[in-house]
Amino acid sequence: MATPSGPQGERENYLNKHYGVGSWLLTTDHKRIALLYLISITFFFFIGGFFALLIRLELLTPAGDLVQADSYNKLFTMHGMVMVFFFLIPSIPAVLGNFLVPMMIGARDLAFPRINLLSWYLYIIGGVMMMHCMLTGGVDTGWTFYTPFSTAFTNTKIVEAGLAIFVAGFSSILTGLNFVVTIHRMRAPGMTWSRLPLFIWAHYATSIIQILGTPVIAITIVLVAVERTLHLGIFDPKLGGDPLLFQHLFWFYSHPAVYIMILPSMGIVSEIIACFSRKRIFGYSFVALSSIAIAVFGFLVWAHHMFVAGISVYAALIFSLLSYAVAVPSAVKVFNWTATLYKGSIRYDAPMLYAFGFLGLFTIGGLTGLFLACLGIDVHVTDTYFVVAHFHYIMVGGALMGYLGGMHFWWPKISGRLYPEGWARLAALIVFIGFNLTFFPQFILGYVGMPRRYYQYPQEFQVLNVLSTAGATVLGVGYLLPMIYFLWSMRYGKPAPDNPWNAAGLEWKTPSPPTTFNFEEEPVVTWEAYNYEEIDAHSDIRPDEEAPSVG
Amino acid sequence: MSDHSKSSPLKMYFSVWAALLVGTIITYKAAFLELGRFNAAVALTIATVKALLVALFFMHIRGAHEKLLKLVVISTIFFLILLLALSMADYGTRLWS
Amino acid sequence: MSDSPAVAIHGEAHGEAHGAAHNPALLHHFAEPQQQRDAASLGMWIFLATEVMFFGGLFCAYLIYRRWYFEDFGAASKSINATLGATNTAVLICSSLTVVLAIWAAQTSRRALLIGSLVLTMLFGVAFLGIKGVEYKEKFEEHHVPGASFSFDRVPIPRHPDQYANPQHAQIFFSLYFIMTGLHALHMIIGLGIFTWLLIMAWKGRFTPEYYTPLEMGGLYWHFVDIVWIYLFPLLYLIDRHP
Amino acid sequence: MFDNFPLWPDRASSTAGNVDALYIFLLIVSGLMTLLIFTAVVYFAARYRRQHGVNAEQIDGSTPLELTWSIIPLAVFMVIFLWGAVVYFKGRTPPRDSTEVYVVAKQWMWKLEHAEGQREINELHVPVGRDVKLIMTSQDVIHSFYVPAFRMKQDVLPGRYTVAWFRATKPGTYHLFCAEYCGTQHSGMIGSIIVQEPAQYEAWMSGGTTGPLSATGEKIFAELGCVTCHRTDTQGRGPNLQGVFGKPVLLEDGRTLTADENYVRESILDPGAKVVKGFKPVMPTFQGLVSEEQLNALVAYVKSLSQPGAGGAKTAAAEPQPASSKPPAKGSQVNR
Ligand code: HEA
Ligand code: HEA
Ligand code: HEC
Ligand code: CUA
Ligand SMILES: [Cu+2]
Repeated sequence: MATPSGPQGERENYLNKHYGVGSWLLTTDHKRIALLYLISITFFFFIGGFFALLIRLELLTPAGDLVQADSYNKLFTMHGMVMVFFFLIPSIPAVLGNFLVPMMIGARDLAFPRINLLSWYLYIIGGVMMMHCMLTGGVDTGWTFYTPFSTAFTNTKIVEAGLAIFVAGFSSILTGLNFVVTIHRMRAPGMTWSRLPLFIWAHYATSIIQILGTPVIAITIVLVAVERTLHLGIFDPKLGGDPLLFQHLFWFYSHPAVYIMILPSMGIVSEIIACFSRKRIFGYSFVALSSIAIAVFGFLVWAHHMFVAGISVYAALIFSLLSYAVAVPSAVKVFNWTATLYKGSIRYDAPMLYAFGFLGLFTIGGLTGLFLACLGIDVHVTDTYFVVAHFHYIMVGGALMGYLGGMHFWWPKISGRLYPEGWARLAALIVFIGFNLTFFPQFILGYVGMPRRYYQYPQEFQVLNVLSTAGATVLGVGYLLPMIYFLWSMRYGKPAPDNPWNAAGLEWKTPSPPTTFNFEEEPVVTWEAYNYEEIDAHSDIRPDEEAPSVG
Repeated sequence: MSDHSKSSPLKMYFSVWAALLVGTIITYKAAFLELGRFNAAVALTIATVKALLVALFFMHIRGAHEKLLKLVVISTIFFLILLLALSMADYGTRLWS
Repeated sequence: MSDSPAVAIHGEAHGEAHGAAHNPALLHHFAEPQQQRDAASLGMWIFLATEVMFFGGLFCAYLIYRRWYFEDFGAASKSINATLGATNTAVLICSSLTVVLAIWAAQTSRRALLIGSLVLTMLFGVAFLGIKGVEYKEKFEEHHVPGASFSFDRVPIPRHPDQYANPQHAQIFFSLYFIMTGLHALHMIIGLGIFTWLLIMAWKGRFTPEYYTPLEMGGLYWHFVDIVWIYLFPLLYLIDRHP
Repeated sequence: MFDNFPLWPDRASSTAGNVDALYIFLLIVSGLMTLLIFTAVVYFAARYRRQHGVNAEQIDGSTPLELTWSIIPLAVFMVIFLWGAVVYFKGRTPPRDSTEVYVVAKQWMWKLEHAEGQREINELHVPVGRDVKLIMTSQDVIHSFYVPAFRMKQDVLPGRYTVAWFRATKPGTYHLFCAEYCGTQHSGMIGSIIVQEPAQYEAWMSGGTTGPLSATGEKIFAELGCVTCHRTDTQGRGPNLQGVFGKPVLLEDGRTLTADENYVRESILDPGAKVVKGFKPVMPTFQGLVSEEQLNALVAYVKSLSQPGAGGAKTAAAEPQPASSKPPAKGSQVNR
């Protein structure tokens, strides 16, 4: 990503302070590291998206005609692994979190800048291993790599892929560790817990999961690798092991991991909704604490992925019950966001459109999560496209929408340029339409009984699959657009003022783009979070006509 | 957590050390007694006491000037127990075995 | 939560304007040394939390198979040398003592004691690994290492000497034994690396009563490894020992 | 019209109706919820669109409201949970005297064997209105037995039995899918469940067979020498197996458990794991000596010893078995 060099003489900022590849690859500036992450994550998103397009193309027809069965299996495996471990888990925390957490709490950097850089390098090492693994054959187990298939049957590169995830996992742990320490230790004077932006609360909760959950997947991968190479019997029933133990350990991490993916997005949505309705978030403390509640309860429900796997009936009952516990704080959030709109002063800029999209799609995704957590229904729909639709609604419709919203919202701060608002609104609309066209039919497919991970399917499922494939193409266009106009705006966009949205929050008190140390003076916080009333009382709200240039 | 006490803590260190060694000997000896299912209970209780001694005195959790570190320790143990206990909710109630 | 945000406001020391008055160990993005120390210790404790969960997965596996195959585990456990295990426990406890002594020495500017304690700690660490090596060698010779050459035939079950343990289940025990003690030993080796570095720093006189954070952090790590062993010892060596 | 565009799966088992009712309930509840939230969002967004000179009205929040929208959803959730639990419990508990079918899954086919001895591959014939219990195991990796029209699914694990049951209610041919990813041909591991009227089914049943499964088991029981220890008197070195199945067994270590399929399976493969009180653990393991099919037959035989009037092989469905050995009527039936 090149340093924007506009026509006008620029102030010194974190982008132009140092030049040269070395100044980027050895930087300890959290903002530069965020940009390094942004580039790498975008790369993996397009790799994952490319696989998704191939999947959808194959499923256009009932027969398996585009690729071989084995290749298809690798496609969805690599799609899932790349999207989950190399895109969505690091996406918001490592890009926007990295960029914003120190600024939002008035710090000059994260507590451990060098560890922050290390965590990017770990991510890259993991990513390179993953790419190498994919280019030399790939893996065909599904992203869940269930035993004993993964340890004793497939002859693909499980160990290498596992190692890649292991390394990337440590990157994730270190990010979480850095955030928790930073949030505890680096807050500016006056930045009390009750004044923290909800984005920070969300990242705090996310970090808890990263810290406590990720090590368990790490050890699980070690066990899989050891069992596969040395033929020990930890998971293999032929050797006296229990394949369900693998599933327990895997989901102990991977269920909470889904909250690693959604919580940061929820944090973004809180910021956006507050800003574009010029209001303090309704029930601030409930929204804040519900993030923590989600993180904690998220650890109690993992076996809801195993209702038909052969666990005991009693365990199934317990885990189903607990799954509903985690839905309550999510509900609290949805209701509070909605209530925030009430008597607001609402504008429909692109970030807000994404936030609306998030609200709607997350609600649908979450509610269908309730279907899955319901024992009687799950037996029928587990391992069908109903599940696929559920998690894409949350991960793509929810988390990714939030991420895009956040990218638009903070783009002026990150790049110092305004993005073209008209194009951005158009992209938001295309994404929304394409998304629903892709994944809504999958709910029906699932209930009608189409199993997931099928590369050929009975004739009668075709119409719905065609709809879905058509949607995916629209969706792909929707995602390419922001990619293009963000790049465009770096050179041609209007220079951004320091606070284009007139938003609350310390990050907006820095120049756009910020200087290396973020703040000229260490800020002292004397106001509550989301003090939009004060802001709007002092300065007239930016009238509609002054919207950022429409491209 | 560094400057909790300026008076010499040497006596405390050595007594903890002695207690840990005694605990090890008891664990070892007790294992050879016939206590039925209490063998494991005894061994684990002693181990927990020893771990607590190390954490409280050698790792200075006791003198930590803030509750935060204690909170970290307690919540870690809590999540570890969650992992073990909820897995057992399955393994302990499978109809056979 | 009692931690308060950094209180000191320092107008003078931002940018690169670090005066010589500053403690050279103070990194530029911290406001004051206390903040930096607190950050380090919290970071270390959180790291240890991840370590607990890392071993936690293994303990979970252990717990389940021990319940399922109790008698076979008992027989297998009986075949490893409990005296060596107990000795190693004692060795580690002693090394933990020398670690706290080293910190105390730094706090009170006793350079000789500091260096001596660090050297002793490392010697204990090496002794631990040596004893572990002897144990592994025994296991290797007895063909108790899981894999193709594994054999555990006709080993009686402690409580029922007329019955033999199931070799397959015993192999699960040994798999867990080697993975758990192996990972523990790996942590010891990393610990030795950290302590070598600490020793060099101590030799160069870097530690003062005001600044010894690395010692403290290294110490926390070492104690943690000790605690893991305190559990591994009874769980692996003493399952069903009595005659 | 919906041949190529189905919106609802066939409803062909006694459970299907229960699941559908629950599903519809959930659709209504979440439909209402979605409607509520969407309406609110759209209404507020339009009504409170930014206007010059009109500032937002700050509202801090309201604890009563928060409690309301925590507790009401929680209550709704509990209803969903309980209803779901009831449906699940029914779906998991096979009725007492169901017809039994043994299922062996392997990459990538289904091998099914009726208690009466009929074998099928990737096809299962069942009569309308009879409870069918599936006793399933896998030869390799995890598979999952899924019949959408029955709203029934159960993973099939290697190394142990899992159990599922259904009662078909509508004649027809329904999909059988493997729903747990199991390798290359996972999507090819499909078959059909053929539900027939009882009369038709009997006709099909009378096709070639090697005799009831338990009879096969009895033969294996003799061939492997089990009889030498397990005799019908009290003279054997092993326990008399008459009436053992389904009854509580007292073990050497003091525990008691019920002898189910998994217990019998384990007794054969790993006899030392659970030793019956009063016996020496002298039984050798048969791991590696018996195939999954033989194991199923042995289990079926041991079970048959506990049926009323036990004493030998008895078919679960007491239909007379013609001993004819004419070639199988259907290609799908396999004789080994
Ligand atoms: C970001 C990711 C994410 C998130 C946040 C969630 C959130 C939830 N998920 Fe999801 N899930 C996945 C990602 C995610 N999931 C993935 C990837 C899989 C598949 C993995 C695989 O097998 O490959 C999966 C699978 C999955 C299953 C297993 C399905 C199966 O394989 O059989 C289950 C079962 O319980 C489940 C449940 C839930 C629930 C209850 C929530 C809850 O947290 C949702 C809470 C939210 C709401 C409930 C909405 C808002 C609430 C209201 C508006 C309240 C009002 C409502 C009423 C009063 C009714 N999910
Ligand atoms: C963050 C997570 C994430 C995201 C963002 C996505 C995004 C998408 N997913 Fe993915 N998906 C998963 C996570 C995710 N998925 C997981 C975990 C699984 C389970 C895997 C398993 O079973 O193991 C899965 C499985 C899965 C399946 C089921 C496969 C099967 O079971 O057989 C399908 C099928 O439609 C699908 C489709 C899509 C589509 C159409 C998108 C779209 O949103 C993607 C849109 C993006 C693009 C289209 C990119 C645009 C780029 C271009 C147009 C440029 C072209 C490329 C290059 C220049 C290189 N996904
Ligand atoms: C050498 C003698 C011997 C042979 C051969 C033998 N068994 Fe056993 N069996 C025993 C003894 C002794 C027990 C009781 C102790 C135990 O549970 O291990 C037993 C227990 C059982 C049980 C559990 C019975 C209960 O009451 O709970 C079953 C089922 C069983 N055997 C089936 C078989 C089958 C099937 C075979 C042949 C494939 C077989 N046995 C061969 C000796 C034998
Ligand atoms: Cu068998 Cu999928
Ligand atoms: Cu889940």
